[in-house]
Amino acid sequence: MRAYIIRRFLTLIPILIGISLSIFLIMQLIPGDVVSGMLGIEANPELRANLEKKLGLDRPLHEQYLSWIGNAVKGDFGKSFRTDKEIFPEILSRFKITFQLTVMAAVISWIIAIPLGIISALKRNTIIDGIVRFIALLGVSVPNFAFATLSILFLSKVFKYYPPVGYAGLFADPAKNLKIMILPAIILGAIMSGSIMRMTRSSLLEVMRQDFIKTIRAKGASEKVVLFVHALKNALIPIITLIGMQIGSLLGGTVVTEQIFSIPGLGQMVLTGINQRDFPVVQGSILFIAFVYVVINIIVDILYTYIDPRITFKVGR
Amino acid sequence: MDWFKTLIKEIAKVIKGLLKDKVGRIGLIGVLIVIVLALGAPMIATHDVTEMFAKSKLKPPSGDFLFGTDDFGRDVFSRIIFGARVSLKVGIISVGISATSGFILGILAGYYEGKTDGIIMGIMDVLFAFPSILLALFIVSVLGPNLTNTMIAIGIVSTPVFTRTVRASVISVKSMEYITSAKSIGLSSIRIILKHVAPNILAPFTVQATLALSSAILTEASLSFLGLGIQPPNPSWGSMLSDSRKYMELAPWLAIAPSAFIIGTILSFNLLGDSLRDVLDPKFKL
Amino acid sequence: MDNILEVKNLNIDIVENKSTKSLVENVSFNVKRKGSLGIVGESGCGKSITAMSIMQLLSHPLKATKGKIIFNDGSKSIDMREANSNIMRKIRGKEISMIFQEPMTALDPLFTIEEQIAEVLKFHTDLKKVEMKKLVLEMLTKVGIPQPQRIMKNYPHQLSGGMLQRVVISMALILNPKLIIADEPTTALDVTIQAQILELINDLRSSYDTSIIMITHDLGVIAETCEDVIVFYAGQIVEEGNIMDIFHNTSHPYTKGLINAVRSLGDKETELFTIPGTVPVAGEFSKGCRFAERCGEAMAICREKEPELMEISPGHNTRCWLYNGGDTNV
Amino acid sequence: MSNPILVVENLRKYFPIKEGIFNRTKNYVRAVENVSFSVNERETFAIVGESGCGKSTTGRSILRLIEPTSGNVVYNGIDVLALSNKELRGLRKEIQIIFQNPYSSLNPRMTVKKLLSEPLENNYKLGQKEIQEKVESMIDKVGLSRKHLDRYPHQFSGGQRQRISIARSIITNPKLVIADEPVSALDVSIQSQILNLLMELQKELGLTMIFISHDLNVVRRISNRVAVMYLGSIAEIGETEDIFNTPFHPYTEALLSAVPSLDPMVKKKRNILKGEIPSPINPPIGCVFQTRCSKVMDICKKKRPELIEIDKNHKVACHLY
Repeated sequence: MRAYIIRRFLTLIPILIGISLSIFLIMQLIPGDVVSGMLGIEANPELRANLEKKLGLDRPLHEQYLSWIGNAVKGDFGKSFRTDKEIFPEILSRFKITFQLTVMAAVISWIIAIPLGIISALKRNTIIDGIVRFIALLGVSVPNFAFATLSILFLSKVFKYYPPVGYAGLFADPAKNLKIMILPAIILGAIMSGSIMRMTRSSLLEVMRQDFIKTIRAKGASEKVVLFVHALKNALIPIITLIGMQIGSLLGGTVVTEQIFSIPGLGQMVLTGINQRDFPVVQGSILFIAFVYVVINIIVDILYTYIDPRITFKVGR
Repeated sequence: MDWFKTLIKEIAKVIKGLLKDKVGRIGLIGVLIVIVLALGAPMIATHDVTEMFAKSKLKPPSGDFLFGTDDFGRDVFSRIIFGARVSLKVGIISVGISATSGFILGILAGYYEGKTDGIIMGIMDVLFAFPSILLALFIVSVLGPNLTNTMIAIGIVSTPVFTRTVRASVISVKSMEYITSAKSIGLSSIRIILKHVAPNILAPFTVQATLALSSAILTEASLSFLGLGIQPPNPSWGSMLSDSRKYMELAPWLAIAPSAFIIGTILSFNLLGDSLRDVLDPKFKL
Repeated sequence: MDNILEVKNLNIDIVENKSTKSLVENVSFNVKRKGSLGIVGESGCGKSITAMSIMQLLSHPLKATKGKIIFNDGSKSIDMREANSNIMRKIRGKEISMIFQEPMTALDPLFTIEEQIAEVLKFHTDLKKVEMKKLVLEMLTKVGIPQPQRIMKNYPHQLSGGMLQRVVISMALILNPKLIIADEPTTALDVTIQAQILELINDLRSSYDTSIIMITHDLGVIAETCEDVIVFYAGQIVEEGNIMDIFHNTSHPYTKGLINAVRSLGDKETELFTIPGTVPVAGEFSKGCRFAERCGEAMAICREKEPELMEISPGHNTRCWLYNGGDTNV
Repeated sequence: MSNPILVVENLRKYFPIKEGIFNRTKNYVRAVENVSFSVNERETFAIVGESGCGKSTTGRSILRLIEPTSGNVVYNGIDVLALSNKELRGLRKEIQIIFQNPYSSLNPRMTVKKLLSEPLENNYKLGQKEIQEKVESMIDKVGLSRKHLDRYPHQFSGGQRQRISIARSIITNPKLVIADEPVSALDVSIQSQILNLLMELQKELGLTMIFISHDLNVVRRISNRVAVMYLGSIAEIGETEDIFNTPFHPYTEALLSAVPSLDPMVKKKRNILKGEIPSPINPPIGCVFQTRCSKVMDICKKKRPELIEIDKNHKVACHLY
């Protein structure tokens, strides 16, 4: 088991190298050069040279990469072109906000999805199942920005409710913070719940078909025990994978929601960075997000070993 | 011509299966509507998509402007119809990119295993390590936001899913004895892949392609919503929805029409995909 | 009553959407107290689902649509087809237990051996944890598991098929049930392991005074373990009797065919005895006798009219026109 | 002795197991360990043993469907293991294999006609007409009818599929056929049909057959000579009747006595093996059977017994002899 965990963490190294390398290489594809982007095309050559030197752009590519990644490992993501502020502390403080939003959304989605998924599986091929499946399908089909826009429209037209403006930190003003976060969290959670519902249903049905369920019934178990002690635990394995991936992608993928609700999270930082062509910010925050995403996946894998005793014997993908 | 006849027969069988299923019927009809709108856009649209009617800004739906007009006085209905064209085009071309590369990479990785597998899947793991919308955003922002780059970005982002699906199917097909049997009668690897492996992974591949179409359309809409996809004045449902937010109070129809079409289209493709899975891969039917 | 189980006119159908196909038709048999009944037949003949239906373990779309399944433990008798889930729960694992074909998939992969055996005790007794553990350990020792202390902490994937089958047997026997239904308990095992398991089942049965239903496709296993036999073909009983009747006074051409197919393996000189044709698929049975198409002795009537199960000597019944009117031409 | 068509010497197949932090190969599954035998022309040579004994791996190694780790396989004077991939493909029309599971050994997307013509198209340069003729005569030969040619495998029963599978294997006119548990997946009433077919075809076409099975009754009936395998090694090898009548190796003895008898009157005195087959990852040092043998001696735990001939053509690997 320990060997497995260590090995799982070691696989992180090549992936992180791959990630950083691909971010770095994609950055090289930017048409024109960064300096002209910053100073304008007709800038004074001397000014250009100075800036290039300052940014290290006069060095060969591999040196640029190594120094970037070397600093990144130390937590130095460089400074923003626009604000000249250190990027890493900014990422961390914004990550907290995104993290809060993600956790709230995830919890909401589980509360909706898992019970509904179970009911849907148990009442297979009934009207209830049909309704749940349709809701789940909407969850996977409705883009969150459309859902958010329509919700805001609906709430304002029908209830005269308008999402609050201006952000307040969780610890600075908890009441206001929750007021701001709750609507986006519900929207994200509702969208996430679609695929969890589908996964819960299909995974549970799959497990219920297995031979060992018959054995458990033959031992005299009540349906409750069959379902909640055995079937659900087995069904949980693919659900956890899905949840892990969802959380991972939310941590970096709430871009749209943060944009709509003006929440100053990591997603918004990336988007602002992109719109202002502030490349160190983009490069740094994307690296950070990918890192978090990969780590979450590893945590999920390790979680498995606690649920599934077979896992340490499986090798590879 | 033999394979062509078989192909037609297979397709007819699948469509028949889809039509028998309520879910499949709805999905198929939805997808057909989108295709008809996209292909017939110039005939169906009532106005030029870029024409601004200065006197009719933010007009509610009427006989002249079926879905009303936007803040520039453009006809929303026509923009929606041409938006279908954009959505479908982005969907098909980007899935074309990812399906083709995923198919080839997945077969290579699954069939040859070992080093080939390690390298291909290593790259896929790296691509997989980015939340997909973010990666698409990143690529588009670097290449510059426009139609072509949007398609390239979405194509790259959805390649790993295809590669994984294809690889997994290849590995499961490879464990079947008919592959060993093919080897034992002396077939070359290429022949085995073409004649025995590929035809037997088409079912999960087709299902994946349908679902990928829906997610490509979704990603395009998201990118356009953020202003990094299709650029104005080209109509895109995502950017129309984004623009609508400024006039939500005055002109709610601006939000409703594109939302309805985005949701309807993605829903149809998902319904079709679900039903296809039941028809093509009955063992997954629960 | 000296039967622990009486099955009367049992029908099992597969009910899907609008269509109903009959898989088991009008099956009746008894299991004697302390007796051993073998049910033999080929794949798809309905023997396994008959066993499942006794315990009400059939799942959709299979359904026992007609008949009685009467379990009599000496003091009371219950029709299990009518029994509600509470009553069934008390019977399962305590009064009647099952041994399954695939030990590899019969246990929950996420729980230890100990947890899974103790579960039976948890469902049916008020024992304390320590007592349960003691009982589990005892039982594992009884079924011949080496190092039971260690094995009980293992998960199913860590054990071999033979070991797992012993675990399943210990689970089935731990509450000393009155009837055991063993559904192909050795089919998935190697022959030397099969010999071990059959010996174990025989030993335990005699020391526990349990009745057993042994379901198998292997006539050898039947000959080893059973006193009474019923032969299934295409969802019907085609012959029943005690083991001597079946093996030495074989009446039905199908039973004869099965036995001869195996016996002729021992004779190098002649061609192997075969039953021509293929096993019919449920819902596609022909008119008349279901075996007629493959039968070497088929007559005109066999293709016209379905024969009834007829007694040809006391306790020995056969479903064949050759024996109409007690004409025992054996 | 007639001339051997196939000689296998010291065949060995180790499957690597990767484990640990760096996924290095630390251990091997010793599936086949030093197996030697020869097969004479036109005979049926059986390899019998329980699951995991290495019988299938041995069969597949001969065809190089699994690449053996070491050893020699000589077919008609050709060193099979030294062939290039291309040469090997050429040899495969002469050595063919029949698989156990008729459900997975036929490509579900090919018609019977395609399935049968594929080996011909691949190995011979024949015109469409010739192929058609050969396919038709072969389908008759295995007891199916020509109207079956346009159907797909799923439209057939298990027994019929096995007939198709056999037809596909022998249509290239092979000299040597390796039948890997060809009847294990079939119902009793169908098994004998397929066995009869195999025996007929063998006689008619003059085939040499390696018959791999766990079913002793079947092996006794169909084979001229038998090798009994246990945990990757041959325990005993000889003429079928000799082995069944006077088994020397304690394992063979136990194996034979474990087969249930069809006669309820005969309650055989059983010689039931204790314990389980050890893991092929860490086979016991010395004789591999020592852990379950009732006659185990000291030497069995130290030295692995060699196969020695103790009767005419009858060899056994046991320290008792």
